[in-house]
Parts: sequence; structure tokens; C-alpha cells
Amino acid sequence: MFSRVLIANRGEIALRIIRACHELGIQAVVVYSEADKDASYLQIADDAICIGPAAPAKSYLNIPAIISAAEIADVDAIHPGYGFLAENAHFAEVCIECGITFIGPNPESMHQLGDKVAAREIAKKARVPVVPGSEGEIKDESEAVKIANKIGYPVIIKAAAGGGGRGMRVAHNDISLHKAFGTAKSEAEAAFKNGTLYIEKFIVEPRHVEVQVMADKSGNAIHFYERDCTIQRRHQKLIEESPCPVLDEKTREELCKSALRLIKEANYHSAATVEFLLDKDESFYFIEVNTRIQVEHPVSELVTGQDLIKWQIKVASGQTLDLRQRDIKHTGVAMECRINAEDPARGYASCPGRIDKFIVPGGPGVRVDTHIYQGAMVSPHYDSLIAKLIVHQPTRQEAIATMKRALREFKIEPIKTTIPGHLAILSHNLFVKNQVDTGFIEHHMG
Amino acid sequence: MFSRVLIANRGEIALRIIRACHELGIQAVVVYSEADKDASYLQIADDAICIGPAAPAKSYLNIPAIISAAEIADVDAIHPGYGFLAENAHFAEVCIECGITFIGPNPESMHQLGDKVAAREIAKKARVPVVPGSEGEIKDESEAVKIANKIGYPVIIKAAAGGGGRGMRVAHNDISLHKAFGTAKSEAEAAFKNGTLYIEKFIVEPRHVEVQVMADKSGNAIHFYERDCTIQRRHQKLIEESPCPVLDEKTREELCKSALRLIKEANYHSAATVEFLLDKDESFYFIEVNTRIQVEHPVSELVTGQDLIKWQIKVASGQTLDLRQRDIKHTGVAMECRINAEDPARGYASCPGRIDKFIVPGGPGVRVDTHIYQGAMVSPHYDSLIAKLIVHQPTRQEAIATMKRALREFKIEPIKTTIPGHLAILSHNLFVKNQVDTGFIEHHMG
Amino acid sequence: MSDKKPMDLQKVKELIDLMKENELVELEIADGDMKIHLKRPGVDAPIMQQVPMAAAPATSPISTPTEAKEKGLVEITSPIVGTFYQASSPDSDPYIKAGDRVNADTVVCVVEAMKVMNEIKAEVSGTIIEVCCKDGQAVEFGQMLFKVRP
Amino acid sequence: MSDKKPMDLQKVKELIDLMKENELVELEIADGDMKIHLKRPGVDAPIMQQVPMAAAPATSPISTPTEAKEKGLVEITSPIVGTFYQASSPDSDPYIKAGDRVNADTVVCVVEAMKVMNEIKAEVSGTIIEVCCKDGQAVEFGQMLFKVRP
Repeated sequence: MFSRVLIANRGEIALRIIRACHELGIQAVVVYSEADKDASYLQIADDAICIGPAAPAKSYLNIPAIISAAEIADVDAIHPGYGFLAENAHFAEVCIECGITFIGPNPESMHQLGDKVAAREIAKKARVPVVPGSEGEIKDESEAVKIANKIGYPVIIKAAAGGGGRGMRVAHNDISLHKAFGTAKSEAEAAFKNGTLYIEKFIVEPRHVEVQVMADKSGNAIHFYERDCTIQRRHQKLIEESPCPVLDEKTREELCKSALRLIKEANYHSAATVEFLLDKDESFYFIEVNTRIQVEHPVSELVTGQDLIKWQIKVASGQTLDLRQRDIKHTGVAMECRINAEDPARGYASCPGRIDKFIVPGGPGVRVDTHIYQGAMVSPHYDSLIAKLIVHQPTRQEAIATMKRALREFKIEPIKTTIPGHLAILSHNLFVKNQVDTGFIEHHMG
Repeated sequence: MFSRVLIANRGEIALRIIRACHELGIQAVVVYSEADKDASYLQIADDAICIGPAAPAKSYLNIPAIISAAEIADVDAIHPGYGFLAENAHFAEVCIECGITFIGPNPESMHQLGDKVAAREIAKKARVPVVPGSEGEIKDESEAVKIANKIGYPVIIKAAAGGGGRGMRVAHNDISLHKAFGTAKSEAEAAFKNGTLYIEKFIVEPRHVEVQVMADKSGNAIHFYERDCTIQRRHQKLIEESPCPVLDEKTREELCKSALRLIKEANYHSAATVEFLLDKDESFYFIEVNTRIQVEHPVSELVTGQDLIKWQIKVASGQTLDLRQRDIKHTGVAMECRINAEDPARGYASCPGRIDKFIVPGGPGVRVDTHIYQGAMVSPHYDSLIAKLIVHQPTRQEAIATMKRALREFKIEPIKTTIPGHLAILSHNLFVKNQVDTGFIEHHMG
Repeated sequence: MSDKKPMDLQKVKELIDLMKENELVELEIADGDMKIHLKRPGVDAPIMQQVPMAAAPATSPISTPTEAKEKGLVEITSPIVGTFYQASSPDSDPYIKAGDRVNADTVVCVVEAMKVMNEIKAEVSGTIIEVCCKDGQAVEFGQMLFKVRP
Repeated sequence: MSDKKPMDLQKVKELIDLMKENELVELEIADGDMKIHLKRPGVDAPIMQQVPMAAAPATSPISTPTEAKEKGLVEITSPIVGTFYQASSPDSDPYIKAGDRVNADTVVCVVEAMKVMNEIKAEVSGTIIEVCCKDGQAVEFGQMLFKVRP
């Protein structure tokens, strides 16, 4: 096992990793930017090293500074958290070259699974359902129409180099597809200097479901069941829960096993999340793999009683996963609300500032992961997540009741947060009755 | 089910009961003294009524004021918490006379089990082992010697009217018994104007083990396993854990079943704790019943996944315990540290004052029950408990590791607390190796 | 300072008294070659600013004790929790009303607690300025019932 | 103030007492060629007191940025994380020592990061007053390396 680990991240996930290290008897060294010099977790860490100014490019994304900090702190391993360098295969390579273990997958599988086309190929090899569509580039409109008629409308055209919705168009019939093809192509060329397009079946009003997986370096892999992350605003998850409340037991088992097959096919080790779209008929389609620990991992920890960060550290150090799949029990319902510092009245803009009042909820069934304290500053330089409120109860109805009372207890002043929005969602009939899809926030909570 | 409950208590247990009420959809009304007017849980409650000045006799022990508050608040039931009026049978009677449900046992069983001699008789009827001794008063020295020789030395002489150690003497042989008898008798006469003595076997270096029980009004009763509360200072519990780490499975089952037999024999309903001394040879002896919820109840909640306060409210409203004993699973190890505002350098005197810094631990496996917030005043009028830190992990070793990291995260300034003391106990070899008895603090942590 | 025109301290004192009486925070006077500029700390502002957010006292959801007692007035507060009645029975006249003179032993109202009518005495002499509760209203311990000018 | 008419200290003291008694924060008097302007820290002091304990910044466990810069001195801080060396090799003389004059382009030390020796320039002209790190010491971003009197 490692004796000293460097945490190349900030905020709640840095604190989360310090906790795991300390419980494993490992020293934890954190890096920080000048903007984070007053963070309270710096005092809990065994060492803290300033690596640069507030701008992420000059600190948390600054590979030479982080490696240099790791060297002077004399650590065995680096945990990248999520975001920043967590999915940067080059960073993982540099760690290895410097003789420092990267707590995550090897660079090759990170690179391979990070590429959507390559990941899709692996999924197909592993007999995991993927969204039907063109295999690679479509040459012209007539090929697009042919494929669309084969897989059935509606379809979505996407830019191969794409992201952020640009070069993306939905078509419901041949006529709209002709029009969409041209628009998408010119958008893609303008935005990415690459007009390559591909086509996929468009899943209408899907749910977002993902499977938590962990694999060791000896080829053992287990899953920790699924999380439902359907409640999103502009592709940002807001509420996550486990189990997915609409999944029947058979589909659920097949979903989890699919994720495991994919991960094994990729010779992957460390934590991963395999993301799927769940259609109204309970068909599920693989979309992508996140080759890191995720914000919402506590949801799976509560329902399984397992500590995913500890496992991630243990398997990185070479320990085998001495757990069998049947040892992982799923008990009750867990739910997470992301408490972000953002102002609904200003288009959910991040709402930085000093926190003058901070009263954290507690009591039975409540877990809070936060690096914030009364008197802390919320920095405008980083993302707006200030706390994760996670509850665990025997039933979904009880989990919602506990979450609501905990949200009402949570006092954060004077900045605006997502708390009132969460209370509105949790009280919404469609949420309570599990009749939501990824468009719920846009359509019902505007 | 009740629609509105009055909470006749303060501090963390008042907040705990508000949480349970709100999760059950019940309105919670709290009473408060002038000293507690700034308590943050008053804002979470549906109503808060000032019932008197700081002195407990004029507020939290003031039965007419509390009943009057219950009447003007128009509640269905009163939850007494622990301490104050929780074991006052007269208060329970007044509630019933006023048509308000008392959330606790009926006054008769409270009265009966509150009387140590009567409770001992019930235990014997239920075939629950009691500490061997004289059945009632011993007339003179020669009878004392006769009984001592029958039950075996060492023995302890106690005043029937006693308490606080007065009129109490340990004897190891006939000679010291003769001497002790006279001293105890005159002490008892001086202190209680009642020289009645009885004699019991003196259990050397016992552990303190208690069983959590819940019974409904239809005669169903189940247990929630045991708690070990051996770590005490001057009979004040400091650390509690479940399971008892030295109990073999067979003894444990017999212990829990004994507690259930006793409770059923007493026709008891509501929550109760049956306390035992555990001898080095794993013999256990009934000592008393606490006819209320206890400070350390969260330990049992974490290992069983049950909410004891909710059950207490549900059975008081007449619901049946729709749980069978085999539904209550015991998972992992839970441990509680009581965080008291007290100063070890001043003989553990209570340490009231304003809290200028309050950073609560969080993350996996950690539960915090506290009514304190940054800026709160710790009142000198009430007991020194400011927070309960409870952890839950698969093994005792992991529970200790989590507790230690959580204690180190817990920042409470500028007042003195039990946190450094807890860290010392948790690091002590004898505690880690389960070689402690109720004298541990006095003998090893001086 | 000129020895020909000695500064008139007495006048400055008078100006300050004027400021206080009128709750001025700043005063500046130019008179020929004479100029006086006086400034007092804001009466409300600094006090308001000093209350940290976290320490802002939770107000009782049912009633708030008077935060700033009115000058020269005395409060009669409820010594018990209960229900406030202005008269001994629904048909009787109120014990007192605004404008009435009371002395220490004057019964001003009853507060019913646990079916017992507790007569509340003024315990102060003076004139009732305001009846602060309505007939039949629930009152807390310490809640203001009447304002009295002694 | 005129040297012919010595300042009347006694009167100033009286004015100060007057301010204190009356909680004035500022007083300005212009009288002919005489002008007095007094100010008490009343306005700022309460603001200082208002800083709650919790806001006391956590200091970095490894090193603390200078909290109160010494008057007139300039700091040379490390622009990168790494290991501080005073000389280019173990056998060489230090680039500089206390008392040496430096200008903006003078190399004052190297900071090794990822096996690369980064020469650090003074970027200021002046005299080295103190070398704040030891040879071979780990330094953070922003850590003070030298004090310079410009």
C-alpha cells in the first residue's frame, strides 16, 4: 500500500480523498492554488503545497507544477479526483514516467475509452447495445437517408469532432433530414474545421442511467449497481439516485452485466462509470465511459456500504478486489442533491462570495460531503458545487422525505444555491411518480 | 397517526425528534426556555413556545407550563426526549388526563420498572439473571455474613434508599463485611434517614452492556441488539458501540432474548433499554431498565438501519410493530463519541460559552447529531452535550479509523471539548484490544 | 488658536447637544473665517453592522420579545404560558383598557393555563398605553401583554 | 500653526475629551489661519471587531506568505514549485548572498522542477537583505526566496 498520496484536485473531492487516505493510514498531501489558500481541508491534510495562481491552467491543470509538487512531497501516487486532469491520458503517462502511480486507469484504456468511436467498437465487441446508427462517417445525404430508414426515425446527426450541441440536428423524416444534413455540416465546419458527420437513432425522452464499476489489475471486475441521473439542467446532473426507480430486475441485471462485459473487454482497471440511455420500453443503449470517479459516487456507496475511493486507491496499489459480485448487496434507496452556488434569477450563473451562515443538516440517513465552512469564500474561478447532500433510507418515499427535511435544515447565506430548486423538484408530482426524462427540468421546472 | 406533536425537551434530542416528525409528515412544536431562544432548531420547528426562564425547574421541568403550551399549540401528543420529564410517571399521567398522548410507556410500567426492587422482581419472574444478593432488607450483620458466604465474596452493601455512592461499601471477607455493615448503616441513616441495607454480589471489572427494545401496544416486542457502554467517566457514558466486541454469538442471543422476556413480562410498550453488567466469564446480570429513548440510540439505528424515534412515535400512536425479529439485521460496527463542552484541565467542568468556529465532520460512514452552529452559545444551565458523532463501518478497526479522522476534522473553538480525550481513548491499546472495563477511564486515562 | 478670538468651547458643546437631540451625524458650520465641522457615528448603522449574520438571534415563531423598548415605557409580560383574556368572563367588561390608571395590585387580565384562570397583576403603577394581545390569544412566557407609562 | 501663537495643547486635549465623551469620530475647526481637524478611529474599530473568528484565514501548513511585508523591502518569490538551490552545482559558489547588489536580470538562484534547473532572476534592482530559503529546500509557488531593499 502507498504511504503518501498527492491529491491533484480541490474542493469537496480533495477532502473526500483525504478522508479515504487517512482511514487507510496513508498520508495525504494536497496541492492548492492561491485562491484556495484558506480552504479548511488544507489543515486536515498532512501537507499542502501551493502550485500556482487561481487560474486553473496555471495551477490545477499545470502538469509540471503538480509533478514537481509530487516530487518534493515525495509521494508514491497521485489521485486526480474528477475534472481537471482526471481524464488526461498525457498526465497519467507523465506520472508513470516519473515513477509515480496514477490512481486511475492506465493511459491506454483511458485514451481508448475516451474516444467515443473506439469505445463504441469495444461495446459492440462486448455485445453491449449501442445506439443504432452509421458506423463512422456518412458520405452524403443519400447515405444518411438510407441509414435513417434502416434504423427508423427520429435520428440525430452529430459532428464527429463535436461537442456542446454544435453540428447536432434531429430529423423526423426524409425531408427534414435533407435540410438538417446541410446545416449540421456547415456548422461543424465552422466550429471544428471538420465537417465529418455521423448519424444515430434519436432516443426520445430517455432516462440517463449509469453503472458504477471497479476493476483491479488482475482482471477482476465487479459492479456496484446503477445510478439514475435523469434530473439534469443543460446536461449538468442535479439529482442522482440508486436504484433507477423504473428498472425491472431482469433489465437491471442485464444492464449491470453489460457494463462489466465492456470494462473487461477494455482490460480496464480502477473505477469507471458506464453511461447508458434508457428508452421508454426499457431498452438501454451504451453512450460513453467515464474513466474516473464521479461526483455522484456517494449514492452507490450508501446503497452498497462500500467505500469506492478506498477501493480505487487499493486497486491502484496492486491489491486485488477481494470481493465477489454476490458480496455487493444493494440496500434501500440513496439520493444525492448537488448544492451549487448559483442564482436561478440570473440564469443559474455561478454565485460566488463569502458564506456568512452555514448550518449543515445531520441526523439519521444523512451524509454531507462539503469543503465549505462558515466564513469560507466561494471562488469564482472554479465550478459552483459547494456541497453534496446524500440520503439513504429503506424506500424512495422515505428518501425523498429525508432529503426534503435535510434541504430545509441546510442554511447557506447570503449566496443563492440550488436548494429551493431541489425542494421544488422533490415535491413535483412527476418526480415522485417516476415520470421524468432528461428534459424534465427544461419542460417542467422552467 | 398524530398530526402535531409537542417536544418537551431541548438541544440535540429536540432537533432529533423534529427530524423524525417531519419525515413522518407530522408537525413539530418545540418549547424553549429564555436561555434557548436563539437555538437554530426553533426555526426548523413548525412552532416554538417560550415556557419560562433558563432554570430547568421553571421551564423544562415545569409541568403546568408544558401542558399549557401543549394545549395552546393544540397537539395530539408530547415527546419527552430523554432527561427532564422523560421518566416522570406523574407527567405521563397528567398528559393522559389532559387527553394528550405521552410518547413513552404507560405511567404504571414506568413506575414499576423505575423502582429497582420491583424491576428486579419482574426480571426474576422472566427468568432474567439478576445480581445474586439478599432479597430485600438484611436485618443484621450475621444475616449479611450468611448471605455473603452463600453468594461468594466480594459483595457490596447498598442503602435501599440510596444513590450517589452513599451508604455503599464493598467487602472482600467476613471481617471487612462486619466493619462495612456498620459504616454503611450510619451513612445511610445520615444521608437518607433510612438505614435499610441490602447486599449484592460485587461484579469485579464488569463491562456495561444494554439491549435496545421496542414494544407496541398490542404486545409485540422486538430488540435491536445490544450496545456496549463500558467507556464511562464517573458513571457518565463517553463512548458507546454495537455490537459488544467481546460477546460470543450464543451469549449475545441469550442476552437480547432476556431483555425481551423482561419487557414482555412488564406489559411494556414504547422504547426501553435493559441494562446489564457483563462479567469477565460472560455471565450477565440485569441491573435496570431505562423507560425512555437514550442518548446513544443512534448506534443501534446505524447497525440495524431502523429509525427508533419514528418507531417510538408510531407505536405511541397505536400502530403495530410490523417487523419481525428476523427482519432486524445487524450490519457492521457503529460507534458513538459524545462531544461534551467540558474542560479536562478543570476536572471536566462544563465549559459554556460562545462557539466561534464550528466545522462538522462529514463524508462516508459519519453521522452527526447536533443542535450547535457557529455563533451559538453553550448555556451553563444545561448538560454539556453539544454533539454526538456516530460512525458506521464494516469492521471495528475501520470504525475506529473513521471515528479518529472525523474527530480530527471536528473543529470547535474556543471552548474545550471531549474531542482530545476521545482521540486518546481510541488510540489506547486496551480499547483497541477490547480489554476495558467500566473502570478504564479512572485507571488508564487519569 | 487666536488669543484675540478664543474658541468658544461652550458653543461647540451646545452644537453637539443639538446634534444629539436631533440625531444628526454630521454638522459643518462656516461663519466668516470660522468653520466648524462635527460628525457623530451613525446611530443605527454601526450597531446594525456589528450583528454577525450567524449570530442573528432566531426570533420566536410565535412572538418576538420587544427588541427596542420604547422610551420611558414599562412592559407587563406574561409570567406563564397560556391563553390571554381581558375579562373574567365573556359577559364582563375588560379588567382594563388603554388610558386606564393601574397600580401594582391592579388585576389587568387573566391567563388561562390548564383550565385555571390566573389573575395577572400590573406590578407597576402608571397608565396603560397599549393592550398588546387580543382576547383569547395564546401567549408565551415573557410575552408582552401591556405597555404602561409609569 | 503659527510659531508666534503656540498651539494650545490644553485646548486640543479638551477637544479630544469632548469628542470621546460625545463619541464623535471627526472634528474639524478652521478659525482664521487656525484649522483643527481631528478624527477618532470610531468608524473603523467596530468594523475590525466585526470580523468573526471563523474568517481568520487558514494558513498554509507548509509556508506562510509574509503577512506584514517589511517596510520598504521587496520580495523575490518563487514562480514555480520545486527545489531551491543557491548555486548552479554543489561545487559552485552561490549566485548571490546577503549584501550583494542585484539588478532585474541578475540570476539569484535556481528552482529545480521535474529535473529541469530553472534560473530565477531578481526582476528588481537593489541589495539582498536576506536569503530566506536553505539550499535544497522545497519551495511552493509564491514562496518568498529573498528580501531586497530597492
